[in-house]
Amino acid sequence: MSERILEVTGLTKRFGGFVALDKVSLHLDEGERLGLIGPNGSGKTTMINCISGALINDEGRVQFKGADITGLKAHKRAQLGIARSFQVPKPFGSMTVLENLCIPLEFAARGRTDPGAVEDQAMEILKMIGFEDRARENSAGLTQVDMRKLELARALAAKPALLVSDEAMAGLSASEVDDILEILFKLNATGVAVIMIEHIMRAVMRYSQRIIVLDAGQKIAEGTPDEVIHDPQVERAYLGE
Amino acid sequence: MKLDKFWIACIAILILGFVFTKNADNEFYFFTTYVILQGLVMAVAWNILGGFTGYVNFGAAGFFAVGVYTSVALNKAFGLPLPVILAVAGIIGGLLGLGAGYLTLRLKGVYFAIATLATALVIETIVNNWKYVGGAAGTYVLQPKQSFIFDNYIELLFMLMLVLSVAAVAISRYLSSSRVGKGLAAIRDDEVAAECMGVPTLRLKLISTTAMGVLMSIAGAPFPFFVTFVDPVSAFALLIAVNAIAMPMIGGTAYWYGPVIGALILGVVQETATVTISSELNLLIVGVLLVLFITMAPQGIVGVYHDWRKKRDAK
Amino acid sequence: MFTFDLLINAVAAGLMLGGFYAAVAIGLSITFGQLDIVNIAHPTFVILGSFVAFVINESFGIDPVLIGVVFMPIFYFLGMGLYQIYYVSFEKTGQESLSGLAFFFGLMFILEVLMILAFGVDYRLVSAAYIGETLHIGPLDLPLRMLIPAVAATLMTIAVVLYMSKTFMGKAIMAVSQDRLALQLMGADPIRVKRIALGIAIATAALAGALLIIIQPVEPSVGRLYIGRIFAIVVLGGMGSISGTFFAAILIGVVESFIATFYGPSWAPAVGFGILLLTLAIRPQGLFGRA
Amino acid sequence: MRSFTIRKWKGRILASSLTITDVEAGYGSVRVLHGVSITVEDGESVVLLGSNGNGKSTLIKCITGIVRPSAGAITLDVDGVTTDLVGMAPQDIVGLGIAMVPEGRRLFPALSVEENLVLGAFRKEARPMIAENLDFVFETFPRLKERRGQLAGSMSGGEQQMVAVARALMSNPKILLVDEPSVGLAPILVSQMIAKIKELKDQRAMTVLMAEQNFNQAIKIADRGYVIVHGEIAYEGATAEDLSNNDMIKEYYLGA
Repeated sequence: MSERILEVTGLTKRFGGFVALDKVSLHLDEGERLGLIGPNGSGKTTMINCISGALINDEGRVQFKGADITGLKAHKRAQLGIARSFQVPKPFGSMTVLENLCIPLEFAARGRTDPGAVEDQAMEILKMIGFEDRARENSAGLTQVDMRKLELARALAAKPALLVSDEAMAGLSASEVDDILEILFKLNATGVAVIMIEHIMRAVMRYSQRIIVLDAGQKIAEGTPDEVIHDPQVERAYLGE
Repeated sequence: MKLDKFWIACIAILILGFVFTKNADNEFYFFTTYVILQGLVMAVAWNILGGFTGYVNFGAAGFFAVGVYTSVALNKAFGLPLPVILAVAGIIGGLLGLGAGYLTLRLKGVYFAIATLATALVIETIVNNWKYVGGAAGTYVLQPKQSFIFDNYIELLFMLMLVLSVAAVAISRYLSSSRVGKGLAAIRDDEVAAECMGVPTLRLKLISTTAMGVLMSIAGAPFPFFVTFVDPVSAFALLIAVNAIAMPMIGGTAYWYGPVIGALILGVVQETATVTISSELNLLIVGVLLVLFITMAPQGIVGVYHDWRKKRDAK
Repeated sequence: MFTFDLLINAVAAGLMLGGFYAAVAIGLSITFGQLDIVNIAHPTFVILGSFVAFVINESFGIDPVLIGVVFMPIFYFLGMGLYQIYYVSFEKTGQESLSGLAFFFGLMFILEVLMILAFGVDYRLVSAAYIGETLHIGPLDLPLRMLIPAVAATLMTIAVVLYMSKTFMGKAIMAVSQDRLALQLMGADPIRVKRIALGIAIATAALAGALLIIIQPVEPSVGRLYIGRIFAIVVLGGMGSISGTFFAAILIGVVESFIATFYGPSWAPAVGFGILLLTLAIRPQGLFGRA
Repeated sequence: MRSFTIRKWKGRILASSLTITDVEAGYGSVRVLHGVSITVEDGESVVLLGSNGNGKSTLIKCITGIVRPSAGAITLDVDGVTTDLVGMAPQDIVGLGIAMVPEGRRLFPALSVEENLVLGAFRKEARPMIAENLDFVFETFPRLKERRGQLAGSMSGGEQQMVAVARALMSNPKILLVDEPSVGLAPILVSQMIAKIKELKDQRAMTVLMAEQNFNQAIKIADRGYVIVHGEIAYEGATAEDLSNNDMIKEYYLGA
């Protein structure tokens, strides 16, 4: 029986008069793979901002591993084990790939890292995702797919219990999408729970055990990929009325 | 602790400086070096915030003057010994830096820079109206009679500024290579990503602004005894604010040794220009160099050197 | 002593001072507010305008206001050239914010020192028949050396407001920082729009400088006193709203005048900076902001 | 030089069409379009369909010069004169009579509705007709006339979309590109907006190319259309019926 790792209850977030999220609840079990989908502007990114602490929700609660983390700052949440990757990669541009990984290892994962040099651990993570040959390269000069890999490697270096992946595959070619998927599967195999936000349906459907569909700030469907696809409400959200 | 090259160099510099005071007679050398070193401390301090953290401070002269006038006031009121004055100046400068750190919560980039400029000018107005420390007219400060183990007071001030320089460089070097320094670099590269990677951004920024404030204020504290007559024009001198920015920018802001190189080169050029040509031209040189480096070589001398080495290695 | 006469004279002096401040701030309102270019050297261009007025007034005895107006086109081209340098060096490579700031900081010194080299650090004056004359209306004293700059500045503000609201280019200038791409989709070249905008901004400095030297004697570093003041006015005025800038300028002028009358002139410079700091800390969008 | 040739066409434009051949494009090293070819003939309404992130918007952006294709050709034919659009700046392409209603509307939020509209007439050819065009859009969208003095940023989403469409019309375009008009609009407004675009197209004899993920609304105005999946044309529907009767559509959208 796996434990509840994340529990979001009645979360509401407004921007001025605009309600980006309206009393949305979701939960995630340890090691689970959850897909979060919905048309543009449905509130997906706002949701993960509220989970990772980049935004603080107006109403509702966010619990992580049974503790209430609503209102906690983003770096505290990262230290507790919530990692995220960004839709538009945000590498630390003055640093090498390896140094990029040292930041979460030394800050987010501090106290949870294994003994031994931080750089060795960073190197191990790079090896795991097949990225070790880029370790000494400057991160600002990477290609797009490599930047996405770096995003994931860096999130991994935070030694998270939960990874929120924000459109890690947008704009990549089919084979590159498969590369990223493989990394995300590997990651999940180490016991990390994953919330995946993605527009590339093929990828979300393949990856997710369960899918939640948002539309206009509300949860309109939840279930297995197969259930969700055949949900008439989802069809309406995507194809229109 | 094993002594590495850096600490050996520091000790060697301090010893050399001391030997210098025992052998050189011409006070001119001490005056000149003091000015260069004062610029160096300011540049190194500026770079902790501007170079490592990415927040530009236009109000360097304000922080410097806080040290200057803390010193003037304490000396006049209690006649405290110099070390105590330095300590108090450091604390006040640090508090001001801490305040500037909280400003970063609301003000990013350009607005932060303008706010620091405004802060400096508010301090200037207050000083202009503070009669006790001489107001706009200025005040005389007497150098203490005894000069410790030195032959005269300027030698003592020179040695003090040398120690401060070494300390500032050591602090800056420590900050840049430590965990704190990595966190600061992450903030400079991308503050949002840094926060999400567990970097306590606010705390580190506060450390950065406070260290900057302490160092700048301490750099100003001996100034009244150095010039013996202080007025707002000299304490808030334009050159201090420009040099604090120009020296790191010209040397290179990404590494701890960038501002040191910039300060030494620009300092020597300036002192030479002041003596041989004129002090106005000196300002012009700083301005032109600053603009040239910003437009042509934004990474400074250190950056140019690194590029050159990379190219050479590639061949 | 607080008397009614003192009060209305303080208000009148403040209004005139504020009117003049608008002339200095309007250029920055365009550059900083509309173009996101932090031209910290703007006051130095104003001083340049003062020295142009000084030199020509001394040599030919021409009225300083007229000199200011005549030199506006020349400053306009200066501003266009400046934008071109700024664009190529910073905007194109995407490092405009901090490097650009340092660039103008350096430019400020270069200009200032060049003026020191050319004119020295002495205060310079212009001469005109009306300087020294005062208009008396009841208890009200209106020195012409204040009144004329205030009127000229107000006329210039009106002209800029009309240009901004009535012409295609003016509207494009208002729009360019809001959405550069959308402006391209309207068929306008944003680089050309910005070049013209900075040209206009620097052109206003020519007249503002001439007005300044009518009000008070000028030396090269006087400009620095205006940095905080005009940034305060522009931020307070809501970043780029020309009419907002004008009212903010009047407000600062009146407050400064009160402080100078009732507390002493040496505290007046802190008003601008103090208000600026407060605004930045409490309401960064300004008092007269449109949005 | 370009504006010189445009002036020659003014007033006697007969036909305008777009031909896009093997376009590849992306952002930085992200490749979004992998060899896309489409045509838009004079007077047609063509829709680009497909769910988010598949490249519809990127294709529209390539046409207006916002994104520069790394390969392929985009040509505009006006009255027998062919212009290669690749490499031209957006403002010059707009100058040729192509207007775009961008995704997310991209109004100038701190300008009034009327100021936004007037800016739409910035291009030289549109300026002489500004009064009649303004009358026309106010007639079409009476709501905008009521709110002409209001700041565009303070309007509701539906009203903002009206301003965006009206603003594009102010440039007197021959070809209207519409990028995701449904984003952020309530379903009822989406349907109204799309009907309006259809109406406008007929009134002003424009050529329309629209990228829209809302399939069921988009095909209402389509003469024909394309489904883009993962940067490639997955399906080309020669008629609207062709598209709506295709049982693969759901698969294209949801990847089932």
